[in-house]
Amino acid sequence: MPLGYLLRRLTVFLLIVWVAASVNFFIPRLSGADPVRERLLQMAAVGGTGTGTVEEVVKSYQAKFGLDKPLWQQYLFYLADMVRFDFGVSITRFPNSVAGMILDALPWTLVLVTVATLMAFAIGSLFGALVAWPRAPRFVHVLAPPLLTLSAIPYYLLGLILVYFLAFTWRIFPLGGGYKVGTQPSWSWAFIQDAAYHSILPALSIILSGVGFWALSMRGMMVTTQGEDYVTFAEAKGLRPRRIFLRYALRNAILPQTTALALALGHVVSGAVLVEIVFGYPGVGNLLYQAIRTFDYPIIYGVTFMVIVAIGLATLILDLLLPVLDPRITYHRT
Amino acid sequence: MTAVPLSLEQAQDRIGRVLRGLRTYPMLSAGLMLILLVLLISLIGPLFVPREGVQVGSAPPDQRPSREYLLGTDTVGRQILAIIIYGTPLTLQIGLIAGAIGLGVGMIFGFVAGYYGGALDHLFRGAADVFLTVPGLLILVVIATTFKGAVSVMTQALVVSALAWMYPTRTIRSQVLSMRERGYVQLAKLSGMSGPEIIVKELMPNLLPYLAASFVSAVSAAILASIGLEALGLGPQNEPTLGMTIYWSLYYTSVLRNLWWWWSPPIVMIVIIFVGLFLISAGLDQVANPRLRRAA
Amino acid sequence: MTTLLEARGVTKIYGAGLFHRGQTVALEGFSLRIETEPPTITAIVGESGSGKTTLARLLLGMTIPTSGAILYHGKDLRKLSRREWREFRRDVQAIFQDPYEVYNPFYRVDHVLLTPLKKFGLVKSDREARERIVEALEAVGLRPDETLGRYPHQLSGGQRQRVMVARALLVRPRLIIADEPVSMVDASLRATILESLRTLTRDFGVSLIYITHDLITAYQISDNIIVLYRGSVAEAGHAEPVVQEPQHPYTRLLIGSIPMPDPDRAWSEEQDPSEIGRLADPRSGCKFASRCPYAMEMCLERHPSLYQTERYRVTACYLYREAPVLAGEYLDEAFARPGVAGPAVAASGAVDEPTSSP
Amino acid sequence: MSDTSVRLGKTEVGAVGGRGDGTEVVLDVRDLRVSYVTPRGPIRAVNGVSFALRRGEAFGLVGESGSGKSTIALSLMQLIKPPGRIEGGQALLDGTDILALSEEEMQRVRLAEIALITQGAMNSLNPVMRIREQIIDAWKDHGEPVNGREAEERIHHLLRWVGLQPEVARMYPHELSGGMKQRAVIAIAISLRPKVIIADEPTSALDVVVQRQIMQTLRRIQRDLGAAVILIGHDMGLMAQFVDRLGVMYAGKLVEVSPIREMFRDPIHPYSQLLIASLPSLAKKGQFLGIPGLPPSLLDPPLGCPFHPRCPYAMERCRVEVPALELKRPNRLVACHLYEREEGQA
Repeated sequence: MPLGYLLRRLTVFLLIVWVAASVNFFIPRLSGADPVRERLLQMAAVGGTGTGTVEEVVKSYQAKFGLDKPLWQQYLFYLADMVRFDFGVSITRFPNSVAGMILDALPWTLVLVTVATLMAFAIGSLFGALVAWPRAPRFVHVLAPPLLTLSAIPYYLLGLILVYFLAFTWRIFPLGGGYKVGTQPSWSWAFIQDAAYHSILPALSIILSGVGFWALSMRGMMVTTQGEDYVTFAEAKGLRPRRIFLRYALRNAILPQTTALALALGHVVSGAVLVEIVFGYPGVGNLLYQAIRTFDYPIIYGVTFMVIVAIGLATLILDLLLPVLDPRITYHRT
Repeated sequence: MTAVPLSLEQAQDRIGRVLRGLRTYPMLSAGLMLILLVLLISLIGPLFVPREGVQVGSAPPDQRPSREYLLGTDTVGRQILAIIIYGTPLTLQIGLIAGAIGLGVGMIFGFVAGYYGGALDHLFRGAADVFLTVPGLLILVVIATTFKGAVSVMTQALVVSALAWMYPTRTIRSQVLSMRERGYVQLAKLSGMSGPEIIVKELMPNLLPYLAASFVSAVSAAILASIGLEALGLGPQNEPTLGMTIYWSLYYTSVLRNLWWWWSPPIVMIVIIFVGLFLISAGLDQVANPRLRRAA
Repeated sequence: MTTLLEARGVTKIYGAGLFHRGQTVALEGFSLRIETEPPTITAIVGESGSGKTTLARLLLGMTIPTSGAILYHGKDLRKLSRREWREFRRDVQAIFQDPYEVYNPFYRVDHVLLTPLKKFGLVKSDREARERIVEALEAVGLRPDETLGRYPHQLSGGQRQRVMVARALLVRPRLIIADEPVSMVDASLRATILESLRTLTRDFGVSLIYITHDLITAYQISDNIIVLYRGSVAEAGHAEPVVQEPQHPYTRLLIGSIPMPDPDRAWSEEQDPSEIGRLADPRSGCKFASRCPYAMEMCLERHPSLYQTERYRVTACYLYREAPVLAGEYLDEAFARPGVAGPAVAASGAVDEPTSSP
Repeated sequence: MSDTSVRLGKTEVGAVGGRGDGTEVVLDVRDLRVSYVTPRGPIRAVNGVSFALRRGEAFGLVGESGSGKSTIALSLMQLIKPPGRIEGGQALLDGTDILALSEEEMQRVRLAEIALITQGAMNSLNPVMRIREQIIDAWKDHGEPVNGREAEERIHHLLRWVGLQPEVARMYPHELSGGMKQRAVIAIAISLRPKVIIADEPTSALDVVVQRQIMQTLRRIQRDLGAAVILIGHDMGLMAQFVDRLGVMYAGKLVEVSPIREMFRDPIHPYSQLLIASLPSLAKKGQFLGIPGLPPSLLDPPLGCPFHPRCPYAMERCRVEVPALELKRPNRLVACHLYEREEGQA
């Protein structure tokens, strides 16, 4: 793979990381006061956690951010910390490190979101392609309207409905959580099974409402692709319809979808965060929710940064995979 | 005297044309119908249901739907029917304000980037692409937690609008880019038109359906974002918006307590709004891009 | 006699920016002057990639040369004041290839006719505008009542293109650059459009640069022809000798490849060895060398100069290196002027009846 | 047997060979009718077209845009898509009516018996597949062997036949020039040695020099194969250079079918006459002659002869009665009331 292309993509990735870090640094400062400090003072005033602890936290943060230094120095220190994934310590669960807490939660979210998104993408794209294909079986056209309607419902609201019917009323699935209460996360087969069982409903809500979205954009692409000369010529070549569908129409229509997937990841993750809250799933979404309720700023900023970095990384990987799918992409041109 | 019947005829003609248009675009008309229904509820509802119902303690808590409390009450003694009637327009309001700001900014960025190209294009497109990649909700969380305190409907709209401009920027830019080399733009230059004039007089009229569709998408995305924020508890705490209603019902674990009348009405309302907006935007897409019509 | 528009050593290279590697030389060292008097028709003939459309865009000021300059009344286009730029816009007009794309589908046909009148302040009132428009439409053989108030899709391709000629007429430019004006129009309607273009030159004194891939119509309409090959002039001069006795091997190949509408004048069977598996052209030297049956050692080394083989013709080919090199820089020094040069261009009269009601 | 003519309704179809050597008819199109449904009513794009094609013959179909010539190509392949519909007619390929075949039967006939080089052939190749795969794909669905040395040699031979290097097999379309792409398309089209090749404006996007080379290649291959070619286009020059016999289409109908030399020397139908007179040439420099008026709308075609509003010789009869395509001179079919029918010519 040519170096220039690689470098350009890496630059974009670094840009995303930089934006993520800067958002966390500058937005709080736009409010005039440092919310971390305020929150700490507030806690000290209430004295709930014991004054001694609070002072320790304050000290650690002052040392870390050098709050007496000029802004640009603070910014540089801050960037350096972010790059080393040093987000400080949790305010409410001192002295737990934010990075450690995120690291515990991240695998849950990553697995759930990745699997569910890829399934939604695959099912949705295939379905959308079939909707636009004149020879598609009848059931496709029957299923289309309800699936498209589902796509208009936010993930987590769909999750709420699923919980009510499938978990609360009919008790087919657990009500929430990532694993059975009382067990400890481990790599045992029984635990993995249990975790998978717990993840079905959250995954289903992401898939069900994602399928319609992918189906819709794929349908548009397929309509365009079917008008292309190479599809007409493929028909004139006397190919079987299935081959024309898979190798000529679908194969070409899916290329722009891959780019769209990279762009949609941000939305998928936003939705998944909320799904975790509905299901009490032990991922970063839930961690974030708890942090918001207690205004534990280091966690909020840490989660934001980590998720953006993860998405940037996923986009980078997708971009590097694209040339494998499309031989026309030459890296010399922009 | 002749003016009156003439204009009447014209009006009839216009209505007829609109009706025919609605028949040609069933998605668009179905969507308009749904949104009209939502608007009707928010307009006519207040005539029958007093506003006191949204206040805490205005009714006994946790009441099932009954003749007295048509949609029941919540744990802190608010009436669900009143919440829906007074909360829905608030949610719509947030979406409309944020969507309008987003489209406005997006139009400026998109037209400038697409038409003039060059460094401005790199800047605007790059910014839009980067911000599209990051999960907007998290950035909004950072913003909302920073400016915590008494959030009003207006502040909520402004917060959401911070990330409502990227998608319009991107789509409008690519549309303008494909139109920029069209013959009629070249001809307009030869006819002595200036850049801004060409944007307004030659490009915009042709993009009207696209702009309308972008606006609807922007409103829809803004509502989605605001409900998301509110479901995290980061919304106007004292207003009965649909998202805050969801938040409170989650907060008081209404699902596990089988208070189905509490969480289901806002969901139904939200679904109607989203499906309606989605159909309108898909319908407008058909108007703008006739090729999609056949495959519908 | 002053120079209206001038291309002075114009070179245009695409993709010469950062991040780009593959550069394309679209046009190289092109020099030509168009005088205000007498009105002339110059054809620029070339295949795709010859640089002919780039040349049109350069002359219209729609793209900037990489080196060299386009001058309007002797002044670089980039240095024109706002007022001079408006004058240039008015003086140099264009007719484009696609007679549908030039119409904004949002507006009626009237829009393209009214806009230049208003923008250039050519009329004082709406009534005057209407009169001028009616006059112009009739001049190109269109019936105003069948044209005005219609949307572009309600007119045929031929009608649409003739409205464009009428538009050019309204602005009263000194020069019209017509880029493939008939290639997207049905054969039976082409003749009428070409005829009305010729009318512009003959009756209204407008010069015409006719850009095309079609040597036959170029021959039919023009006083002088410039044959471009990959951004460079292969041969140029009076239309008659260039087409009837082509000198440059490329011009010969081009003319030999035209499918003549005459079953008795068959294509030559000679093969162009280059088409199959041809890779690159020599970096320096004649761009046609890799396809040329007469290529010599020297052809690969330096690009040939323009040799003035006859009074009214130049050829960029070493086969004619005995002839003197064109004295000046400008191609038009070898051009025949209508009425001055030998066999004057036939100014035929008859315009066929262009429209008829169905 | 050169004048065995078949009467079908009002239309007379003659197996009239341009070369008059009495070779057999390979494709016999009878009264083909195709229309497109639009909200404003049906458009009769092809309105009763009949012609016969001899083995090894090059037959041209010329007409302006919208005259129905491309629709004929698609209908002979059974590739008309809704809202288009074949309303009627037959196309007998060696005696079998291919318009009556089921979708599965037709799928096997395509390419093996009748091949189409599509319009805009520049984009006819799948951008994400190598040329080799695109050739082989077609073979797979026709039960041809695709593995082993033999298949490889076949591919190489095929590419060389159309004037391409064997290395092209490993390339993607975007790595080829326009002319090379067109050759690759021809290679696929002839790979199963079809009896009939339909070439719909095969060189429309190419420069004249490349166009000549492609057309000469096509002719060479046609002769090697002994296949019949239908060349569809609007360029009379190309027709003059390539075809043996030419059919002139106007508003969905054939108005004249004549051997190419006779067509140019002495066109019979007024439209053919005007069309040929309007052609600019290098021989004479002078005025441009156009055909006055506009082509008719197919939504609302004129009664009678479709050409009568533009015809300088239109008579009362032309306004009411549609002229049938009949033998008016030896070997020449014309649809015009001006001429008497040629009876009992030898």
